[in-house]
Amino acid sequence: MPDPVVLKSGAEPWGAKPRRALSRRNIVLYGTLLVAALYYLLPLYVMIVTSLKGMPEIRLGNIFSPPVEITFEPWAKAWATACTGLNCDGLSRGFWNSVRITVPSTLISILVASVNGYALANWRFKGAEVFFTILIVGAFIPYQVMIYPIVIVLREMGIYGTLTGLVIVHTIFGMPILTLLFRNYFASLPEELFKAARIDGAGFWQIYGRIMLPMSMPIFVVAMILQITGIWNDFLFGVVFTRPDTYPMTVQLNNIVNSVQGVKEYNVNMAATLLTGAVPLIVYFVSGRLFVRGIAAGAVKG
Amino acid sequence: MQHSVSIRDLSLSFGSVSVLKDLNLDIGEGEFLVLLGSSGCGKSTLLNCIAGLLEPTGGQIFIRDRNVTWEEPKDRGIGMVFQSYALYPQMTVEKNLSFGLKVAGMAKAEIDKRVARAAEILQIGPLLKRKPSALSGGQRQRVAIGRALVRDVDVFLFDEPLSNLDAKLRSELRVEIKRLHQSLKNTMIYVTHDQIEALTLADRIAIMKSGVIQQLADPNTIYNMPRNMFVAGFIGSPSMNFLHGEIVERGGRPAFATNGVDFSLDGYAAGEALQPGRKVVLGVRPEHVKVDEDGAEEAHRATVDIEEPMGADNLLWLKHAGHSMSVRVGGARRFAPGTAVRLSFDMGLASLFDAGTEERI
Amino acid sequence: MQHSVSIRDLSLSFGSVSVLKDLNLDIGEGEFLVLLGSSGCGKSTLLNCIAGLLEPTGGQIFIRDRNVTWEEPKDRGIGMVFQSYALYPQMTVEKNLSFGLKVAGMAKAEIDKRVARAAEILQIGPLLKRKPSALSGGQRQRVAIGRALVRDVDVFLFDEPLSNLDAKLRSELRVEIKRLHQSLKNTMIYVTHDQIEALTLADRIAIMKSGVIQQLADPNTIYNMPRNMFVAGFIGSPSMNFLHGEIVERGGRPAFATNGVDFSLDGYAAGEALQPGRKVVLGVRPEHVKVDEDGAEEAHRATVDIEEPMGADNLLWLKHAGHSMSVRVGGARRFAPGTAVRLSFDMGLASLFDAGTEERI
Amino acid sequence: TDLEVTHWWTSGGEAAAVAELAKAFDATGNKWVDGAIAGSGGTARPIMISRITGGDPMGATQFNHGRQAEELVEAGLMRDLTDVATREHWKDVIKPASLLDSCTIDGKIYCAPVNIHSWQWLWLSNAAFEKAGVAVPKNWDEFVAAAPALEKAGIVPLAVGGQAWQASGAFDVLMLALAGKDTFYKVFKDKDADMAAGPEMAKVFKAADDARRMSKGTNVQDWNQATNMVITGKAGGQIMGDWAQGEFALAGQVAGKDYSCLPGLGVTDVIATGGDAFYFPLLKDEEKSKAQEVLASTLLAPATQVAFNLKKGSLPVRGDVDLAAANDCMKKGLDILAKGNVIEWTDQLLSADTQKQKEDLFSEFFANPSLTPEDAQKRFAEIIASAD
Amino acid sequence: MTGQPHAGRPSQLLRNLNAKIASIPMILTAVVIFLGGTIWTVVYSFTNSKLLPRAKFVGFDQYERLWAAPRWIVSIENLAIYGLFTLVFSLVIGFVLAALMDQKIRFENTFRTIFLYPFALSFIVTGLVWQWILNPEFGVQSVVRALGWESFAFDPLYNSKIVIYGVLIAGLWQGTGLVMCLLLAGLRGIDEDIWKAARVDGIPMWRTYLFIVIPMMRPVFITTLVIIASGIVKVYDLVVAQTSGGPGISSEVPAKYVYDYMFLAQNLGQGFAASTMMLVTVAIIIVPWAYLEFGGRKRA
Ligand SMILES: Nc1ncnc2c1ncn2[C@@H]1O[C@H](COP(=O)(O)OP(=O)(O)OP(=O)(O)O)[C@@H](O)[C@H]1O
Ligand SMILES: Nc1ncnc2c1ncn2[C@@H]1O[C@H](COP(=O)(O)OP(=O)(O)OP(=O)(O)O)[C@@H](O)[C@H]1O
Ligand SMILES: [Mg+2]
Ligand SMILES: [Mg+2]
Repeated sequence: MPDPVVLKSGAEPWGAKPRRALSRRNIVLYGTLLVAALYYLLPLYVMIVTSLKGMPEIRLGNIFSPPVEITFEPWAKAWATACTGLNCDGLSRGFWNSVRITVPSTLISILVASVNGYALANWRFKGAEVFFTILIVGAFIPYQVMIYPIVIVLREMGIYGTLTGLVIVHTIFGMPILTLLFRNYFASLPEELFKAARIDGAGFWQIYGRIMLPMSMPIFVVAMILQITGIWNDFLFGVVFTRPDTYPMTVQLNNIVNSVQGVKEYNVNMAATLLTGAVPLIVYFVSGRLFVRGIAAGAVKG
Repeated sequence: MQHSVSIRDLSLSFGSVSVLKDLNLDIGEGEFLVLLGSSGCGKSTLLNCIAGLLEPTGGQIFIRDRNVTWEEPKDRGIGMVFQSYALYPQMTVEKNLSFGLKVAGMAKAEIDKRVARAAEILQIGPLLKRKPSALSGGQRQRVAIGRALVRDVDVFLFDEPLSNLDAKLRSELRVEIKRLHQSLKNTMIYVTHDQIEALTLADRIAIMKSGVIQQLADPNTIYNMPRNMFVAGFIGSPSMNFLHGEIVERGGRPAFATNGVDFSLDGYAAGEALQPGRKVVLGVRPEHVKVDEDGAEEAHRATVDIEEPMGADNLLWLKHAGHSMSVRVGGARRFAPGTAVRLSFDMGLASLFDAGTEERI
Repeated sequence: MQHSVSIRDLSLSFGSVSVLKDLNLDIGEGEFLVLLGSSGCGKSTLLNCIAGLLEPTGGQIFIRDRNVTWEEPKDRGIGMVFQSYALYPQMTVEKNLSFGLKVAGMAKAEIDKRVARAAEILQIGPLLKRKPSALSGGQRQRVAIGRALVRDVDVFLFDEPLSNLDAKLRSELRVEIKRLHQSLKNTMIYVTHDQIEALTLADRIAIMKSGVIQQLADPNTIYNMPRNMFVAGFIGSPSMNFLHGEIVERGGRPAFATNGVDFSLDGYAAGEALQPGRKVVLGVRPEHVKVDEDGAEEAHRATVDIEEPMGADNLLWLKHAGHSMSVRVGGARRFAPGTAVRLSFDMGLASLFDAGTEERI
Repeated sequence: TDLEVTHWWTSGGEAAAVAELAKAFDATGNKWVDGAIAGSGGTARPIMISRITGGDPMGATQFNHGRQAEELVEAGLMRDLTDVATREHWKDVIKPASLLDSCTIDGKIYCAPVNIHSWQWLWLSNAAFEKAGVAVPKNWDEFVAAAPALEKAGIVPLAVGGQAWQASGAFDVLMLALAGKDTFYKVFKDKDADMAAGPEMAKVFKAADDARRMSKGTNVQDWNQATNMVITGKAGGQIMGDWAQGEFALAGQVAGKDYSCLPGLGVTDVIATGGDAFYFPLLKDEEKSKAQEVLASTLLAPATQVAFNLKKGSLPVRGDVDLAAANDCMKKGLDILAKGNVIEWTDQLLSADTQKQKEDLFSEFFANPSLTPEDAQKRFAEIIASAD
Repeated sequence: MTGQPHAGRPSQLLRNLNAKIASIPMILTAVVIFLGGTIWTVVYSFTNSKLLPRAKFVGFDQYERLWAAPRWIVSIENLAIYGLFTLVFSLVIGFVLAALMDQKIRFENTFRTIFLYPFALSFIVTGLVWQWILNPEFGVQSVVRALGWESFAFDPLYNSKIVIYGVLIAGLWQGTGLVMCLLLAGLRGIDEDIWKAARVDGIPMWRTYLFIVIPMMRPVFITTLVIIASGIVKVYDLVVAQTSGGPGISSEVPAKYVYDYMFLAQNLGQGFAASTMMLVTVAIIIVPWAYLEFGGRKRA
């Protein structure tokens, strides 16, 4: 029987082991994380700082020094007055074009992929896996390779250059990864639920709409984040499959950045870059937590 | 008796793995049939075939004399209850119950009536507005049963409905299911691998092994007259004790001899088949082994190896003539390990199996 | 008795939720202690504290009189077996057993010796080269036990090791663990919510509820002399029957009256405490209720509601004076639902509880 | 009528020049919808071609005239401008005639040339040489000789931007200047691989090696950034086409005072007559087709030509316009043009495929000092041998 | 009962009709776009198509030229280097970060957002920013020099020998966050008891990760690998935005070769030959794996 009395109080272990806030473990742990965080934050910092400087200051100082005199002019210019050729309305026009492209493309591509994933996971019919395999291999094909065939297909369908065409293109190229995500997710849902619904007499679409869909919010969030960022950031399809009056923001960004007038206006470029990245960035900052949860909720399970 | 469900030559394979093999089974109107078997023997597969959730590779299924082999699950007049409850998580209990009816386009008033009736029968009235996540396991399973109930079907299919519940709830719900059957008088097909459930609930039990029905009989017959060693060993906990030996003649009457010890077979009803010399296995259930503390001749003496008090009963593991043997005695009778006891069997309730075919003699 | 494990005023909270509250527990050298309680009562938490996997908020833990409150799990001289086995899935059984030793820098020869010994004790020799995925549940659990075994520790901790196994395997492994304990004579602390396991395995059982130990005693005491209604209701399957009523005086001797029916309390050892008028609860286990088919006066007549044949036993659900009551009779005695029977209790084995405090009288 | 016009003129001088075109077109009552795509023809061309072949053509599009659009024409996707050309007597006014020849396929005219671009210029920063303390060179050899002094003063002697076409173009200019017109034609027009492998060319490669050495430290991508180095005196000179002049002008610099220009690198007074042209895809819409004709004639109208080319720094395609406002360098160009010292440029002589291979070779050559002139020449000869 | 007429087996084609209808987009995409497009590409790689596809077959000419082109060889080498290092570093960095994040740290959300946000930015933006940071005149080099270390040289984008590593830095910056996320999700999926068992066994943390946890995360690693690998093969925008393939041709990649020859050089045949080579490489690696992973296996 231990005799707790004789021991000096304080020497006798009791309760939780005391931990110093600056233990070696914590120093290594948080130290590494902080260093990593610096590496990841540095470019953002540089972008923001630069976008707030005037050109003279940029030429003189180094990129890491904070702005001496904060100016929002680069932002204004990037948004409203930067020129490409004859059009001097900056990114503003592209913004709405991007919205018009991103919203339907995201919705439709997710809808199609989720139905595919559902059909693959729950209604396995003969041959489905073969098509799916082709699809997955398709994820590895560089987009550039596929431009030509797609131009031909869209031309034959008579929808080249229309928003519909672009939406279809985004749907096609979003399909492999999204279908994989949805298929894995639906496969991780209990199969008995699906069986119960069938016995209740629900058909393909009813089960999808009434049972599966409401249960799939996490994966829909993941898919949405992936598609919004992917489509918003897309340059290649945006430029090939649209016309100038519907160019998305990235094309405008490319134009601004590449239309060098004398010296590169780094501050305007950075402001334009930040403006273009703002939407996906906001989506991430707002829903990053859901993203991780969604990935954990089945996207990852092979 | 009219057959509620008939299965003819049903077979099913997944790829090259044959799970069900030419299975035949007739289930009477209002019967409570339990499918019992160890994991992976094909119970769920059979149930899914009946429900129409799996396509058989061959054979036919009749429900109320109608060939439903190719029909959709919803048209078969069946309701099904799953181990994992399979409640629609985003719907309230009420919605869960009414979903199938709504899908079928039933009138609102009729739906409400049926839901109310099911809720009353299952005593889940106060839960109707909750979501499944706010229910306990037992309540969830009740709702799942309710979902089958509202569909007003002829045949209820249960796939291990109680496996996810703890022991206490399990025995409670068992009683409720039994009561439900007594009042509804539907046909029920119930899959389990828990023999207590099987014994307590079933009108008849079908014991399966690797997709083949081994014995189909009422619980009493299954327990006391198992057709073969598999059934005998499968039913009963702890398992029946098996002693390998042969028939010998002692005083003109057949006896069972093992490791040089004889046990009289008086009381065992078998007659002709007990020719001396036949290699047999004697099966005795733990509660049919009698132990006495008063001394015995060497041959029938056993020593207590382990004692497992279980409250109401006391389980002894004996060592006897090289065998290990389990014995069930009353909870009040205690034996310290090492105690020597006298062993005898209640031959009227024992079983003899052929050592080769493992069939009952 | 030297204490193998001593717990002093242990408390633990997760944030604001207090899970263990000033818990004290002494476990003797070589004792088999079972922690029994319903889900979420803090059993695993307590075990994890002993193992050093959770840091207590307050209190101390001694293992073999050494204060290990702040020590690493590996230095505490404990081995632990988990419900989910927690085998390292990509290592062979042999690697699983030896990995910890290898990491500790033990010599190869010694490792081999220990693994061989563990394999022999647990009869997993032929499995050594397999990976866990190629093992059955029972085999996996054996390997998990082996992993604790090779570490040659003083104290074994088991966290519901058999919960993931089916009934048959469970009872087999139960016996093996018991045997292991008899041969190794280590201290074992075993968490379960299965009362059969608790009753059969334990030297002493600690029954927990919301982080507090309700009763700590040997299985027999727990079963027959439960300290309060929680323990009484928790142990025994089906549960003890509880009848609410009061003490009355009948012929100068105390009796128990419920819904106008009297039962003599002759044979119940309580003495003074049985003042007439005291509100009490009578607890009778199903096997201590006696039923006879010969007629009885109105008051003690009950009708059979449901019969649950369970092979060796037969469970009856009776209706009597507004109560439902379960009764266990021999497997051979059958009662059709509706039968009227005469009811009496074995008062020597019954329990009386105060209706207010729920403590045993 | 709205007419969408795609082009890749987005640098300062270029954009100003395009504005003149748009102004002229808008004045006809139509509307110029600007479809500028930044990042040189390399980025823009695939988009234009995709849209034309994809069935969503623009109203008009810029190409370098020459062989770039050949196949589109052959595929019947482009509009035949012969009617407009006849009506407006293009054959008579467009000088040199080779410009229109490049637009002509099977006797039909498919494009409207808008300017003459000549690549053969060496632009020099007077300030840089002053700083280095050497006289502004008069020809390539003097320039090479002055390089060490420039380097010592911390000035990059020759600015060559990172984009592949700049290295390739600079080489072509060196080749024309140092090896002469005949060799140039023999190699690029007749695809004479022996000549390409011969000693004449070895001289050129030697010079290119010098250029490579002098260009070390340029570290910019775009041509106008390289030009900017000359403008700001960070570099001594740049081999670049006449479009660079737009940048000097935009920076307010004066030819002869702030910067100097040496056509033909001061060695051979020949300039090429490559240039930009507008092509008109075949449209279904009647009205747009009409607008296309209007645009075509607008582009070649004398006033437009003057306004446009002054801004762009290139030469007009009409011999009959008055360029009184032209600056020093432009006048030098006009002189040479008047003398008839003109040559077809590689855009017209080589297929895009061969051009691209050449670009790959020279961009590697300029970036990778371990690629010897000899090896480079061997590879050059191979490209010429397989050229079409 | 046996006398009853057997209900006929319904047509196989009509079974799961809705599922089949719903899968039409997928089937069309798979067959028409991916399969059809691929076959079309392969067929035309044997022609001498220039600006427009033409069925004039020239045998293996395009392939001979492809493999004789120094730029193609450089592209392949670059892809190999970039691919290998991306795989290794993003998995290692991603895993280390995930493991650190899994230590019940404070500010987990903040750190995770920081690591993940670059993934929200396009490669164009990424390329641009890093081009600037790595620019010797403004970026890191000039800053370090300004601090007094005059001889410091760090100009990966202007040095042919290491330019691909400059691209790699940017690529990792953009992509490791996602890898971290995936692996973190995988780590969180590991049974808590495994950790406890390892602690009781006295296995140090790093060995637990190395020998127990990582092997258990195989499926997650495979998913991650697919995502990384498909990104690697397609790398294009980043290079274009950051270096345009330069200096010279030293940071060229196959996808860019394909694009340039199809559209800039107007030599579709050559571009198709290059894409066919890429497809073949991908197929050799992916098809057997994809088949095992998705084709043959029944639902577990
Ligand atoms: N989709 C499938 N593909 C391949 N084999 C399967 C499939 N479903 C079941 N099986 C196999 O069929 C056999 C029978 O499975 P079934 O689910 O019917 O067993 P069970 O008796 O219900 O077992 P349990 O008690 O574990 O539920 C098993 O061996 C199983 O591996
Ligand atoms: N990490 C944790 N954070 C917060 N609460 C916890 C945590 N772990 C356990 N708990 C809570 O502590 C209580 C006791 O949990 P514990 O796991 O000890 O129960 P248990 O008795 O082992 O139950 P079971 O039989 O289900 O294993 C539960 O109410 C649980 O919700
Ligand atoms: Mg099953
Ligand atoms: Mg627990």
